[in-house]
Formats: sequence, C-alpha cells, structure tokens
Amino acid sequence: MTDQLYQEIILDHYKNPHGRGLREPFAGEAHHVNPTCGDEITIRVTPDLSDISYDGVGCSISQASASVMHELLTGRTPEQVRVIEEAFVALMQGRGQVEPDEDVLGDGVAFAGVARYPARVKCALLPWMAFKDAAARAGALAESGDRQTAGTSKGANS
Amino acid sequence: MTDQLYQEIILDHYKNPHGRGLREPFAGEAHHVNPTCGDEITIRVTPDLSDISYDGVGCSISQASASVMHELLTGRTPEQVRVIEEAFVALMQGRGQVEPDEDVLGDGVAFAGVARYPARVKCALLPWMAFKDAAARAGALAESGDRQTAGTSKGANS
Amino acid sequence: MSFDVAKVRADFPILSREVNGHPLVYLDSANTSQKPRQVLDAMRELQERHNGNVSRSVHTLGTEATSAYEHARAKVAAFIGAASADEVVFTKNSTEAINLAAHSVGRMLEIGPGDEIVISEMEHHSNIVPWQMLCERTGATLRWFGVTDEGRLDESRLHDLVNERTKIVSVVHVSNILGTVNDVARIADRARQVGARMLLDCSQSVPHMPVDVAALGVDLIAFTGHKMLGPTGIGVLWGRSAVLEAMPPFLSGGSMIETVTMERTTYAMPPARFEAGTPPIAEAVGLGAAVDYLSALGMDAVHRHEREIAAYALKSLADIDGVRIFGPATPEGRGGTVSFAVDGVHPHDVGQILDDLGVEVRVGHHCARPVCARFGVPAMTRASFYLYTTTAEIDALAQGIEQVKKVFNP
Amino acid sequence: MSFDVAKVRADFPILSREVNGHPLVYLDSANTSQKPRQVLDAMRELQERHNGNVSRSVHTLGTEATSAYEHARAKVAAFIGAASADEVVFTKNSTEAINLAAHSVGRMLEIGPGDEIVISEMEHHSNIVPWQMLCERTGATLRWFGVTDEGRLDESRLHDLVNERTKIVSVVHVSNILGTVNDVARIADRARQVGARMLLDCSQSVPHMPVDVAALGVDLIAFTGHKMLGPTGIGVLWGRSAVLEAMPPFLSGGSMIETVTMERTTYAMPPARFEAGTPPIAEAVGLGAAVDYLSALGMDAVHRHEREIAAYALKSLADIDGVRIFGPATPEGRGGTVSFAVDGVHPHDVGQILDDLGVEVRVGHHCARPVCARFGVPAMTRASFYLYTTTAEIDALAQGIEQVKKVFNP
Ligand SMILES: Cc1ncc(COP(=O)(O)O)c(C=O)c1O
Ligand SMILES: Cc1ncc(COP(=O)(O)O)c(C=O)c1O
Repeated sequence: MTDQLYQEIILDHYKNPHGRGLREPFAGEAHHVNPTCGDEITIRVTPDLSDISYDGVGCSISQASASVMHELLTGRTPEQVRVIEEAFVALMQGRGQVEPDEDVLGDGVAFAGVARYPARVKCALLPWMAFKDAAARAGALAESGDRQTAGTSKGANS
Repeated sequence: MTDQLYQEIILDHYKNPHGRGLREPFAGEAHHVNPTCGDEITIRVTPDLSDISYDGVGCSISQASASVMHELLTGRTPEQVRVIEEAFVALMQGRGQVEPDEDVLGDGVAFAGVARYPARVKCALLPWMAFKDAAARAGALAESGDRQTAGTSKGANS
Repeated sequence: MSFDVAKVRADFPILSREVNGHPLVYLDSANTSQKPRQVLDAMRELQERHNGNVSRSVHTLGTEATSAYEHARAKVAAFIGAASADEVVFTKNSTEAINLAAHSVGRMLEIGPGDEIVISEMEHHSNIVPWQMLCERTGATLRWFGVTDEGRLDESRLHDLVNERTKIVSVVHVSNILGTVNDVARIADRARQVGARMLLDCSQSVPHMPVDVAALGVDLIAFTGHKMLGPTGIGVLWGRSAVLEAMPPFLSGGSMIETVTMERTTYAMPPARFEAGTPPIAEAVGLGAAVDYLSALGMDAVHRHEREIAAYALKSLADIDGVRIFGPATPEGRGGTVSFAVDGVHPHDVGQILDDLGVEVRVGHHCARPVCARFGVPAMTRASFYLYTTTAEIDALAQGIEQVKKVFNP
Repeated sequence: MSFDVAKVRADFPILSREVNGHPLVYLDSANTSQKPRQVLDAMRELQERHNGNVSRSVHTLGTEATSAYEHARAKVAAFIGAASADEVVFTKNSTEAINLAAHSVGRMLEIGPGDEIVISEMEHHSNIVPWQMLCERTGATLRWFGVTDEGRLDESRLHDLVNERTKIVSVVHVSNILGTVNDVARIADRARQVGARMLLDCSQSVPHMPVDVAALGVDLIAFTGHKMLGPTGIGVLWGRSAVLEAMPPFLSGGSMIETVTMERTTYAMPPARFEAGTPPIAEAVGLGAAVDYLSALGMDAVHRHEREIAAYALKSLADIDGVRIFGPATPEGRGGTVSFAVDGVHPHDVGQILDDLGVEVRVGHHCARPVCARFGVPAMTRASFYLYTTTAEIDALAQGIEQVKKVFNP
C-alpha cells in the first residue's frame, strides 16, 4: 500500500535533492516548522524567482516535496507559480480524488498517493507554505511593481 | 420510606426547638457551614456547659439535631459529653447498622433513620461539629483546669 | 405532533429505571442531563475500535482518533454558528473555559488597578470566583448588575456599570437558578462601545435553545457537554478568531506548542494553543454525537417543547397553596428551570420527600448563593426540564409537593 | 506462567482488529493505552443507570453518582499508597495536574526573582512549559539536570543545581521517550534538605510499576488515566495532606467553595478546593475500574511482564543492522519504552511503513523536544509496551524494520 506513497520519483528526490542548500543573494526567507513531528524547512527566494534555495530536516515526503518544488517553480512567472501552486495544493487536499495533470505538476504527480494519508499532507505542503511566505516577503508574486519590502521572519505551519 | 427519616420526634424538635437563640454570657462560639446546601449554625457555650445556645438556618434534620443536642448536653460533665457525642457520631456513621442506646441518646435515637441517607448525615452532624469547636474554644471539655482562652472563630464543616 | 417525547425517551435507557420503588422522574437536567444511547454508543465505538492519541501519531489508529476528534470540533462549531472550527476550544467543562478566559484575557489586556470587570448577581459561582480571583491577582475592581424582584437582570445602571474603565463583561445567558433568559444585546452593544471584551456563560442556553454566536455579538462563550446530552469531562470555549489569536496560553504542556527548547517555547495557533496535554478525546466525540442528536430534532423544536413544559409547570406550581416561585412567573423570557419554596419546609426536606417518590429535583444554593441571598433564602428547590420531560412528570412533582406539605404540616 | 497475556488480551476488543489488512500490533501505549472491556462497562453502567451530578444533590441518582465518584478516589488513593483519599485530586490529565501545581505552589511559596525552579532535560513538554511560564510570571529562574549519553539523569551537579535558592524541583519518574527509570531518592533527599517542594511526574510510572507515594519521599505526583487503561479526560494530582492544605486554589467556580458572596469567597478543604466545576465523573469511575483491573493482576506482575518484553525488544532491535537505540541499552532501570533510529530513514517514514504492516509506533519528538536535541536528532521512532504486549508483536516490529530498510535502501 505504501508503494503509492513511496513512489520511485519521491525516493529519488529524497536521496538526490535538486537545488538544496541556502544560497545568496535572496530577497525573502521563511522558516516553517511542523510542530507535530519537528520537521523544519527554510526557504529563500530572489525577487525574480531565478533562484529558490532551501534547507531543512524532515521526512522523505517533505524533503522530496521541496526538491520537486524547486524544480517546478524556479524561473517561473508569478502567474505560472500561482497555477502550479494551486494545482499542488488541490492535489494534496483532494483525499485521493483529484487526478493530477503532469503538464502542470511534472514530478509533482508522484505526490498523488500522499493525499490519501492525511497525516502526511502537512509534510508535503510544508515547503510550499514556506515558499509562499518567502515569496511574499521577497515581493516575488506581486503582479505589478508594488513589491513589499524584503525581509526575514519566522512562522509556524500548524 | 422517609417515615424512618422524618420521625415524629424529629419533626417536633424542628417545629418547637428547645433552647434556640443565642445567649450571653458565653466563653466559646463557633459558626459552621454546609457548603453543599448552605445550612449554617452558630453555637455558643459557657465554660461549665450550663448553657448551650444556638441559632441557624437549615433543614429539619440539622435544626432538630441542634435542639436534641441542646437537651442532651446542657449541664453535663465533660466525660458525659464525650460519651454522648461518641454515641451520636457512631450512630450517624453506622449506615443504619448501629443500634442506638436510648439511655445515652434520649431523643437522639430518632436519628437512627438518618444514617441510611449519606447526604443527610452531614446535616445531623453539623451542630455537633460546631459544638465541638465552640466547646474547645470555651475550654469546656478540658479534664483538668488548663482551659484554653475563650474566643470566637469561624470554621467550615466540609 | 412534531415533537415525539415518547420516541425521545426511548433513547434514554435510564428513564425506564425506578427510584425508591417509583418510576424515575428526572427533573434535574440543569444540573446534568441524561445521555441517549447514541452518545454512549459513539464513545464506545471510538474507545473500542479507534482508540489512539490525537495530533501526535501518523499511525492508523491515531489518524482515526484525530479525525473523529476534529470532526467533533467541526460539528460543535456548526451547531453554534461559529465562523470556523478553529474557534472552538475543548476544555473539561464550562468552569475551565471561564477560568481560561479570565486568566488569558486578563493577561492579554494587562488588567490592573483601576480596571473594572463587570458580572452580575445572577451568575453561577463558576462565573463569579474566577473574576474575583482575577481582581485579587491584578488589583482590578469587580462590579455587578443586580437582579430585579422579578428575577431579571437590572440593566438600569448599565451606563454607569459598563464604562470606559470596564475591560471585561461576563454574564450568564440563561440563569441556572431563576431560569431567566437574558437578552444581552444592549449589554453587548455597550461593551463594544466602551471597548470591553464580553463573555457569555451559555452553559444553560446552548443545551436548550438555538444559539448563534454570530448573532450574539460577544467575543467569547462557554458551555459544557454534560448538560447537553454529552458526557462529563468536556466543555467548550468559543472565541472569535481575532480574539483567540490575541490571547496568550493558559494551561501549557504537550500539544499546545510550536517549538520547545529548555530556554524558550513558542506556541501553536488556536485552538491547539489552549488544549494542553491529551484532550478529552472520547468525550469530544460524545459531545459531537450529542450535537448530532439535538440537531436531528432541531433546537427550535427542543426549545418549544421545553417552553410548553415550563408553562405547564409554572401553572401547576402556582396552583399549589404555599408554593412561591422565584424568577419570572410566566414562560416568556425564561427557560425550563423553575425554582420555588414550600412554606415552612426547608428545601433539603422538600427534595428528600420528593426523592422518596422518585422525583429528582435539586436543592441547595445551586452554585448561585448570591441569588439565594438576593431573595432572602438560604436555599431553593429547583425543578429543571429537558427534551425528555413530560407533563405527567410535572404532575408527579405537584403530587409530591402535596406529600411534602402533608408530612410537615399535617 | 503466572501472567497470562492471552487472557489479558481477550479483555481488549480492539486488539483483535486489523490495520491495513494486518493484525493490529499496538506499540504506542506510552502515548495512550488501550482500555479493557471492564473499564468501558463500568463507565457505561454509571452513565446508563446512575447518572447524576456529584456533591450537589440529595436525590438518589446524585447520591449514587457521588458515591461512585468518591469510591473511585479511594481506589486510586489505595493504588498509590496515599495516606487518605483526600490526598487525591482529580484533574483532566497529567498536564492539568502539573499546571495546577505550578500555579498553586508558585503562589503558596510566593515565588519571585532570585528563586529557582529545577527540572530536567528529560522532561515531557508538560513538565517544562508550565515551569517556564511560572518563571516568566514571577521572575524566577529555571534550571535543569542534563541527560548523560546513556540516557540517564545527570546528577553530578545535584548540589549546585538544588540549593538554598531552589523552591520547587519537578522531574520525571520514567522518561516517556528514553524509557529511563529515575531513582529519585537522592534528588528528593536534597530537595528536602534545602526546603524545596518536589513534584514527580509519574505519568509513565504509575501505569507500569508499583508506585508507593509514602516511599517516594516527594510532595506531589501527577499521572493520567488514559495511559493506565483508563479513559481520556481524567488525571490525578496527589499531594501530601499538609501540602495540599496549604495550597491556594487554581481553577475556581462551583463545588470548590465554602461560601460565596459577591464581595468574597472562602474555599473548601482539599480535594474539593482543586476540583472546580463538574468533574469528569464517568471518567473517574473508569479510572477506578482500571485500577481494579491492574490491582487484580498485580503491579509487580505487570512490571515483570513489561521488563521481559523490553529485554526481548532491546535484543531484537540490537540485532538489526543500522538500528540505533536511544536511552539505556539494557532492561535494568528502564521501562517498556524503546526509542530508536533507522539509519538514513526519517522516523516519519519508518512509522508510515510500519503502519502499513499494522505495527503502530509513535514518531516525532514525543513532546520531549529537548531530548531529541540532546541526541542530535529532529525526531525518534518509539515502540512502547504494556501488559498486553507479546514477543510475537516485537517480532512483527523487527520484520517491519527490515521492510523499512528494503524500501529506503534497496
Ligand atoms: C512523562 C509524561 N508527562 C506528562 C504527560 C502528559 O500527559 P497528558 O497528555 O495525559 O496530560 C505525558 C504523556 O503525554 C508523559 O509521558
Ligand atoms: C450557568 C452555569 N454556568 C456554569 C456552570 C458550570 O458548568 P460545569 O460545572 O460543567 O463547569 C453551570 C453548571 O453547573 C451553570 O449552570
């Protein structure tokens, strides 16, 4: 049964994470924690999303999710990010009823099985929630030019 | 069934209490409260137990018990008081299994039925517990001459 | 008839038992209600099939228990019209909920000397003592609404009592001793006007009538499971999100944290922030089942039934010589709780003789001693009704009172 | 064999269920235990036949409920060797019990700047955060015992840590994450010597071994019903009479008062003083039944069984390549709780794959984050045992770990 959860793609990203490590320069940073299991992630983004760097400790699902997210979102436009983000969140909250679109989600489709494990959905979403905060702080998702002041802060993913 | 509880003797003492009212002089006073039902009693005693006066609000059981106690204990020696007190407490805590001795308890035997009602035992004992405190404060129960200083204070019967 | 009391009674096994050789006539639901089979079954099902700790496990049992617990929260939230399930904090009873509010809101507002807290003379001890203790800790002043001769909240001094020094107003929605239903709209308006926080003690309203927190206009409400067909060990503090989010924790420990080091702890968001330690899991599930049961009947129908019973009881008691009713004399603006005195007989004795006939009423100060003092009595006898109460039970009460009079005034 | 585990298991309906197509292997009893039929029956019997509120009624149902509740108190008192039932205060869980102690003892001793509170790095969050908050409120300083590499309390600095400034010492009897049993005699002696009050967190000891408060030499202990075959929603604070009597109330409201006026309240004697509001009545009765169940087996026998299982588990896990055990490596001075790491696999993933095989273990920081930090890991996997655990279940765990390794390191 966990075959659906621990897809080859997920284990690959877990063992060989893409783009891992915190890099300079960055305009927004966010640190999120899963209070139940102690998983943590820090995400940094540049204003133009040309780099999304991250580091953290966590289970295969949260770590692979960060790696996949790095791949999917780096270098995208705010509009593309919004579409991908929404698709991923919808997949995770779909309790296994949502059919993922590989064109939008790429390796992210491997997370379809996670949606059947309510306790693990939080793991998969942890990097995405942290990204959202970091990007907001970097002003990276503003459609127009009114970008917010960049900054660093800490939030909880509860 | 409550016939056993509401014996004629008890109702008589309730309706026509003996010795009721707070009188001077006195050497010790105690005020006890039953926190569950709000019953209250104040007892005053003279050092030689020549008078036991009382006042309070409460149910038939607590009020009749005060009246009977007044009758039984007024003018007795400390040793007699001890014997009567012990007999009454034993009767109350006997869960209906103790046979009361009319020679010792007089009208107090009417309280035998109360012992079957755990919630009412406290009512019957309320004046007796207050008496004990008041008498101690009056030094009325000391066997020898080393009487305590008289005083007034407030205690809870919990 | 839309409300089938016989059908309801069949769900409560205890109602078919005898007491002292008489059929049980349970008229003490304001003290604690009886529980239908459906509630007990739901708890047993959880305990026997899905028992695990919540919010801490990834395993199947833990996930099942967590989902049952959170489902119960969502049901309770829907029952009172909360904007979100996160506004529902599970406590062990109303009393803990009010203590939580007193401590946490007290700290949030940095209550101190010169500040005022306003309650009423009609409160249950659980809505008096926590505020007295808050005042003791902080130097704030406690003030209160009086009670009119008719047993209603005396709002004549509202503007004096609730003023710019007032930080918290906490009053009861339905009195547990007089049965009065307080229309708190004016008080809530005034509290908002002066910027005070307002808590409503709904321990006696949520079980008996439709309560919609959105319409009440208050910040917090408290109620308790065992008075609304649920089990003991579970209560609720509801709070508006913005208020709960601003409140510091009260009880602390496992499950309410975000992260802990020996030096410093950060706290989770509400409701977790206020639920330290293993919560009453089966009890929450039981409360959820109780809410399902009440919702299926409809709170409007429950309320209507109780008003009919209350009207019948008020009339029956008024017809008995030597019986004096405390609180509103007509069913308007009152719930199904009637306190009374029998001339020359102490409530303890009234209760005892009624119990002998299987009629279970409460006697004493009902954890509302100031109300007894207000009406000049040490204690009262109280009959309180619920969705399973019948007019035949009121008749049994009336007959029982005649018996009381016979024993004491033959 | 004197301890018949098959016979015990037959009393626990849940143990015959399946999880993910496999027989349930429940190895999470340190989180919450399963409940035998006897406990659930006792609660149902009360709720269905004798349901009334306690300490407030003279009627038959109320008297029956009160007597069941107070009987449960007496049983719990006897179980831990308390001098009197009045030394047993019912709370909703261990966490509330510890919070009660922190608030009330804090006020009793008028804790302030310069005073010190001593805990340990081995504590559950519920025995950390309440003391951090006490220090925050009062300006006192929090200090703590460290943990050795072997997972034992580091008492080397005892005399420095517990000194004349120390007002309260609060440590855990048995660690919920390392399984360590702390022999607290030296610490208790030292606390007494400097005049500090001492609380022992017995949440993981009372369920698993004979505990005799008279022998412990501490002032207060806390434990929780749901970890000892009882229901959720009930916990215990035991205190020596003299200590409880000197402690001011914490939660306040109905049932803990002597008399109330609007101006001033006086309080009842313990234990009532600390039980504000309607207590968890059915839950107390359930705990009483749990205590009966454990006493009938004998806590010595329960403890012996768990030591055998722990020894078997320690050996089985040590035999698996890539498994590292945290805490004492031998069954001496440890309970039936074993935390471990599987090389290169995050505990969350270990737990998930084990659950897939029906093996329920807990993963995470176990509400003891400082212990994880101490051992340099973000989380651990924990298997914990109880009187119903079998060696076959340990075998299932070992096989499950092999499967974990296969998935992650094929
Ligand atoms: C050592 C220890 N202390 C305290 C607690 C808290 O118990 P509860 O969650 O029942 O309050 C636990 C269990 O969670 C524990 O293992
Ligand atoms: C109006 C009111 N408030 C508060 C309470 C306290 O509820 P609990 O005892 O469940 O905490 C009660 C009932 O006892 C009540 O009637």
